[in-house]
Amino acid sequence: MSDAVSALEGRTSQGFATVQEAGLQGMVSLRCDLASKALAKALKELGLSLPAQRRVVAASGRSALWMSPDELLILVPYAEAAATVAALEKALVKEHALVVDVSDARAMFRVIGEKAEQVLTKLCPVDFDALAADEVRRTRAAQVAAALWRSDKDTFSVVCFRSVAGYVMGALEHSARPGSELVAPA
Amino acid sequence: MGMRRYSAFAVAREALRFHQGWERAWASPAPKKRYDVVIVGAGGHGLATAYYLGKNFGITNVAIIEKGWLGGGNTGRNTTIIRSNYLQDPSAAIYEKARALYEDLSQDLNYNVMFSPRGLLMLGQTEHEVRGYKRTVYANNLQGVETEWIGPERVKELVPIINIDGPRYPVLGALYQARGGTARHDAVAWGYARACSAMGMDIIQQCEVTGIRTAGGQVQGVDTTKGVIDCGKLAIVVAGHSSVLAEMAGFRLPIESLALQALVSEPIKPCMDVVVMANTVHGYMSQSDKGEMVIGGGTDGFNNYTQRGSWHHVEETVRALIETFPMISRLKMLRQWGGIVDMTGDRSPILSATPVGNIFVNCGWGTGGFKSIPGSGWAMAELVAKGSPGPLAAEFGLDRFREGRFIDESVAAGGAP
Amino acid sequence: MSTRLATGGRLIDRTKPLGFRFNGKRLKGFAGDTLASALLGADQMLVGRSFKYHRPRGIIASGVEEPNALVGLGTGARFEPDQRTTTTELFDGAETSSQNHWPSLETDIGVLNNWAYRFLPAGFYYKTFMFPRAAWKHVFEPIVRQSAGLGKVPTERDADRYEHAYAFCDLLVVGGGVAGLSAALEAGRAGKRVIVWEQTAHWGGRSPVDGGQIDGMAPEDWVAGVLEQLAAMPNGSLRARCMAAGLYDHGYVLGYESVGDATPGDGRPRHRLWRVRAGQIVTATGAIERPLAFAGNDVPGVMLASAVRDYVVNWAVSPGDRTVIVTNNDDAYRTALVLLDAGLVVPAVLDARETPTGELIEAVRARGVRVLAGRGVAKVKGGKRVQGVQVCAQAGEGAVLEEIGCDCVAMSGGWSPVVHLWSHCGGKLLWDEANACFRPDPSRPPTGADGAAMVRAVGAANGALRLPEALADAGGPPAVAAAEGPMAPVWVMPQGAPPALRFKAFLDYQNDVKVSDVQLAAREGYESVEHTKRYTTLGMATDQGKLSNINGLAILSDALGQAIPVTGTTTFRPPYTPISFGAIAGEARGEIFQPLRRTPMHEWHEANGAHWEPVGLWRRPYSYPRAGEGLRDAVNREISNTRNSLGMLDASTLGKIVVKGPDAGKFLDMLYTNMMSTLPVGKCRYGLMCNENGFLMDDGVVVRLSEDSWLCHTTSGGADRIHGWMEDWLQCEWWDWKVYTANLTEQFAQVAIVGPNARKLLEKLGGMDVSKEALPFMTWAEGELGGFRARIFRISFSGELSYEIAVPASEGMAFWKACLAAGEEFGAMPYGTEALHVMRAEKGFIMIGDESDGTVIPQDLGLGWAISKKKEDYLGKRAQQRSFMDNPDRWQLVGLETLDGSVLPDGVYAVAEGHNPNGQRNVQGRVTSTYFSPTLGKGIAMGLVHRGPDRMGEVLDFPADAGKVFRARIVDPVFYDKDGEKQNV
Amino acid sequence: MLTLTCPCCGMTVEETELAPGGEAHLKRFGPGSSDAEFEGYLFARKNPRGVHFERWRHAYGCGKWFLAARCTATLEVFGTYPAQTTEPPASIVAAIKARRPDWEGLK
Repeated sequence: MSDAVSALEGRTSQGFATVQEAGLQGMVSLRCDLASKALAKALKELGLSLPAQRRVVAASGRSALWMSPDELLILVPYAEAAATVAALEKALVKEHALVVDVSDARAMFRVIGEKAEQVLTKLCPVDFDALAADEVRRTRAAQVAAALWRSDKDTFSVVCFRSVAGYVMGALEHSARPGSELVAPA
Repeated sequence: MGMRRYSAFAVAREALRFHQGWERAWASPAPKKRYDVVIVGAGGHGLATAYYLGKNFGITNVAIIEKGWLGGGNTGRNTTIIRSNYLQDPSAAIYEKARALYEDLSQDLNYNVMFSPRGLLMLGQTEHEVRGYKRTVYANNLQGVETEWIGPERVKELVPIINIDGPRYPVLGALYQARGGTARHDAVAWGYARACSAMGMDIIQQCEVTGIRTAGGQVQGVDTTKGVIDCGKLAIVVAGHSSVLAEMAGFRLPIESLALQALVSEPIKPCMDVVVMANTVHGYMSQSDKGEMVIGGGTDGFNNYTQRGSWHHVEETVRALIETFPMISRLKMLRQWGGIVDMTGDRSPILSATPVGNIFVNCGWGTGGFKSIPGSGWAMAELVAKGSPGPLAAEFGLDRFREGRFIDESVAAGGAP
Repeated sequence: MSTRLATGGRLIDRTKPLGFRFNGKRLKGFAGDTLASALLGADQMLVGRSFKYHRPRGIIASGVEEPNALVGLGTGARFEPDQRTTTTELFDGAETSSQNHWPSLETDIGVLNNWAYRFLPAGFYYKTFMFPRAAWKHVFEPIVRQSAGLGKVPTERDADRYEHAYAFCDLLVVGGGVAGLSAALEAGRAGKRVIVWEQTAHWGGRSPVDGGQIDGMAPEDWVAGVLEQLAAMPNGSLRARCMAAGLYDHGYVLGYESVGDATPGDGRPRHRLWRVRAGQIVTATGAIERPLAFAGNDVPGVMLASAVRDYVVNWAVSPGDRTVIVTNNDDAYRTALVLLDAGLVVPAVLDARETPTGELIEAVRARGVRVLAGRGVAKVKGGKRVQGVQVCAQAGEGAVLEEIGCDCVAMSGGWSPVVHLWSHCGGKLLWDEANACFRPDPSRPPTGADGAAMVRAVGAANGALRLPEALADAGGPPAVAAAEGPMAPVWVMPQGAPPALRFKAFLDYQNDVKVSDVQLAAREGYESVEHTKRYTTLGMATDQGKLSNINGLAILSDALGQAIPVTGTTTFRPPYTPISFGAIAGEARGEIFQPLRRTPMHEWHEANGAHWEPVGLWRRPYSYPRAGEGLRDAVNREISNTRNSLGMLDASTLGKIVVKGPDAGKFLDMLYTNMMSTLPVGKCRYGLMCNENGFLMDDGVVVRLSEDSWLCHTTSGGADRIHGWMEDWLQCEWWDWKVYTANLTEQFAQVAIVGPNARKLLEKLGGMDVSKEALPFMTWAEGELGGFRARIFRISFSGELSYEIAVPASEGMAFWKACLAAGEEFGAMPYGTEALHVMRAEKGFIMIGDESDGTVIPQDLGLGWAISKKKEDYLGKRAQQRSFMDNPDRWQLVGLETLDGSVLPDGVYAVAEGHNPNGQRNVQGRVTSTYFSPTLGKGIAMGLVHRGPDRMGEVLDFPADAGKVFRARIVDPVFYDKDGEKQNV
Repeated sequence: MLTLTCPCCGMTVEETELAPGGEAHLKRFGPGSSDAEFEGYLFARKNPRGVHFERWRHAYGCGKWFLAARCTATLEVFGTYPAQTTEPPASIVAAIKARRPDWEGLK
């Protein structure tokens, strides 16, 4: 277990916003009937609740992200992932459900700073004015799939597939280069 | 009506009187009541069909009707590539027939279509692609199509501006057709039109077909915006609009109409004497006689009749070509446009009789239409004249879809134009 | 000459002089100059040569419509051809050079004088160069190409960077003139999200030059006030130097922003391409002045009247000492006033109208200028610079009435609204008789996703050409400007110009299209405007006909004897002005040209000398050549080592899809040709997938994980496609089936441990029982292997004793290294894809993409055993019952062995007797995979042969290169260990 | 460059986030069907110049397939709806009729 490393081992780059590969992150993909009572109960046990369409519910280091009408993504500390899978499987044993650990299939980035949004604006066809504070947007970052949301006021979290982490880092670094801010001329 | 010959002498003679004596290249007649053959669509394929009906079969009571202006559809919108390095026998046969006819077309039509057999390369950039192209070379050699596999050094010699050792997709070699190339697209339509007109055929522009008249399962004529025109036989040669015409005649085709885009750069001095296609990265490029880099890429994936494609395909094509030809980065895109291509279920054309007697279709050329014009017209003329296909068209019937007898070029061409 | 005036110039900063070079000559300008104003200020009127006749050409315009003044800009990795000087901001150290001449701009031997170009009218090349046949390619075409072309060819990789950006708004206003700003202000006040783009570096459009009053203020002051208000709005965004390049469906607009053009090398992107999605678009793109067609209208020094005015007012540049004004409208008189105010001489105004009257005309007359009514230009005198004009009666045929000496001619043929963006996406135009121009037809606008109008044109772009009308049209404040009388739709001077004059009256300057060319096209039946354009090349130069289109259209209509709107216009195509390929590609170059997919062990492969092979977006090691070792040798070594002791393969790219649910078995039975529902838990089964056309599309080992869940392995390139395929059927066809899928390809690193010593390695890692009894062939187990959470699949693609082990991707690198360490004593060595391919071919295993190519069905490949006969249905089954497929007469898989042990070439065909009706040689088979087998010491191949399995032992001929014919015998495709003794140990 | 609203997650997204999937409401024919039925299912395409029903997948988003009614001549979108239906819902039909009174319905 101690041998586990994230895709880019926490690489960080300082531009007009900070781009940081966030290291190992536990992620559990869950597919089931989101209206199921067993699910509600299981989420409650994790200290979470069912997120509304395209919303994130976060509490004490864990989050539940609405991914599609029959899919959630549960974020937990990396070390808790296996136990979370087991707990959810147990809770949903009577349901038609699929619970899988996807912690190692993804890479997570944080884009931090007042101008973080400008970095993502260069890569994602997303109307950030219309993105709610607790909204998760699944979209495209340049040429690959990504999911993003605001983890706090000046920080975006971005998740992509692990194999393209280097590509996403490169695209984020390029977009955050000092001098290329999207400021309107005065 | 005769045709005054074009020549350098004629141009010199006219120069002395400020070119006041030139005649019309083609007539602009009103439609007659009836023709032996009505061809819908005065693009390259329709006009070539008419030309070879007259030339090969002596059938000249022919009208070619066109809803817009002749040569104004895909004939005037393509990237003018001519090649016949196809994998499957039926494709190689008809495209090579076309290419061979292009060799003498200027002389045959007395109109310089500027066929330029400057050579064409299809780059092999993955092991898989290399295997596919080597297979094509062997097939071509048995099909009477002259192609060869060349190594990266020879590629660099032929295309000095290429980056052969790109870190991502190094050029491993190329399928080379030395007598592939380009021609002037408009001139092909205009040359055929002038020759058809000279044979007494009627080219009727600004005349849209609004209905197809049938009786007892046989075609009788067409309703048009210029009135009813009766005909003995009807040839539908309308590319992206084939489904609309088929619907009028009461049948469906295995055709989807999709947008395909092309673009040109601003003109620069000659820097690339061959046509280069890079299918791994989905882009192809040649340089026109004016000096513009002529560029094309992939098709949209949804049905579209607007002749406007989606912008992101242009981005995909251009970034791929910059990777292959780094020097183009500082050139500028001058003009982009789209056409509507007719894609069949197996990406090969249809030259076929139809469920309606004496209606014939020639469509489905997809991205390969321009290069095939003379061969397509040649084969279609035979199909229309005889009522059954000759050897060139034999495999391209509609029945192949029912039987599962595909002519699939995707293995070698990868959707290339 | 053209000179810099001692005072004035609203856009230049005289305290900041800038040095630049033109054709090596050192010249000076000021901050705020364009290249064109700086060149003119330095008396450089002659700047280039035309495309076809190589005629000397000067600067004619002051904006995007400039057809002549294009230069090469920069050097080396920052060289750019065809740069428009009128829109390029001057910067210190700019290197510029003129184009299309040899040996020099002043002396170009390519120039064709008046008698020679008579022989090269429009379309002459269609009528000549046909004999002898080969001459076009070898003689004529090279000459045509060399003399055409324009800019020099860049030779280096671009040193600059580019980027993209997205934006969303309720309203995008294109054009920062007074109409655009008015529309933006109104929307901004209404709370809409507004973006305003201005293509130049300056706001206000023409109004600061053309004068008048807005809301009681000088235009410049009003503009400054509005900019302040817009900048203060949180919902407003202003961007200068950003041109709307194209307008596309559903409110998509491309903006081309110049960021670092004037500061090369400062690290900022050179260009930024904006992709805006706008609810509504306002085009406030202004209008462009038209030239007039008269003989010699291309002599350097003949300019647009508005451009002359711009150079004087904006940049304090006098294009000439003595400027004759030629016009058909009142606006050009503003130029006379500006010139007089600057102390320059206006010898005369030639007005084509018989009785011009109005405020501006009277003002000019009052300054003592001769206004010659009903007059036109018969001919401009001069070669590389205007020397004078010959005056004639506009109504006549060009008899010269007098000659006026001058060094500049300012012409105005009226104004054309810029309707490009309106037209890009289907907006239609109507003909405005009063202004003799096309303008947007509000009843036929471009429509958006909802079918409603998505574009509104305002101001001059909408045909409201004068300041008060323009502002009223855009919802702006009241304005006043000098009243103007009607213009006259004059296109050619004089009206009855004979052929000799029409032959020198240019329409398209860059492409050298003259009035006579358009008339020739009409005479020859190229009646459609598109035919005329293509036959003459009118409007196809780098200015895309901004100056020439309407004039050409008018002349064509006249020749055809029909009204201009009947003739119609050509199609306006994006971009509005050319945009760099670099900007189009954006960030996608070099390292991030495309996503590169890396396995968790990628860095190890790289560090250990992997020769890469692209597989989709992945890169896989082809082999690991050692120092001094050739690729071929490396592959042979890897194979021998694997067969004889122990090989390791990074198999992480294999697709891994979990399928779970009460109906998962039923679903997989539809998806695969074999029966998967009956696979016992703990077992593995090789499966085939076909598409609905019956063709083989993917294969892989399916694993029964539990009572209700399966793990489906796919090919490396196939994971996303197959996962999408599964979801397609589940969501769109069998939506009531209870099945969930998840693509776990990247969750696991997968390592194949292969060879006689494979078990020893696993035993050394320890933790799981991998004995033959506990883990027989085609079974799997889960546990901790050497401390790693692992699933072990006992499967083989090589014919050897083989385990594929999946561990969490985050531990992949550690696991790979652990295996290497543990395997060292057993001879462990990594192998690449080529060794993998050879070993599978030795065993007669098919490879998707080699043996199958999209036209092959499983039955062709001897895989009938993997097609369940019991199932009523599976995807592809019905297709395989069609007559052409359900037929023994197909090409089928066999092994091929050359008689001499050599290696058959890739893709070679087996010939049959005779030729087909198209004269092509008949064939009876082809090679699908061919390798040198180091194990067997000879060439082996697989191929598809007509009725092949029935023809064992027959010898076929495979003609290859240079007349060589390979002879090969049909054999069993399994070359090695037919009984599977090695893998079942 | 189209925009479509995914009915499964509610996002209005651009074409680059979607994957097109061809004509909608095709009826699958398998073993037991006639040659003509099977050929029609796989190949005969309406490909109309006008109102068209088609499949899209929100590939870079929620991953769900949905259907769209769109005009191929103007690219106007009449509406989108979930894929789990064999014919366009009444609301979509009404939306089309409102914009294209001459439309004769899905044939």
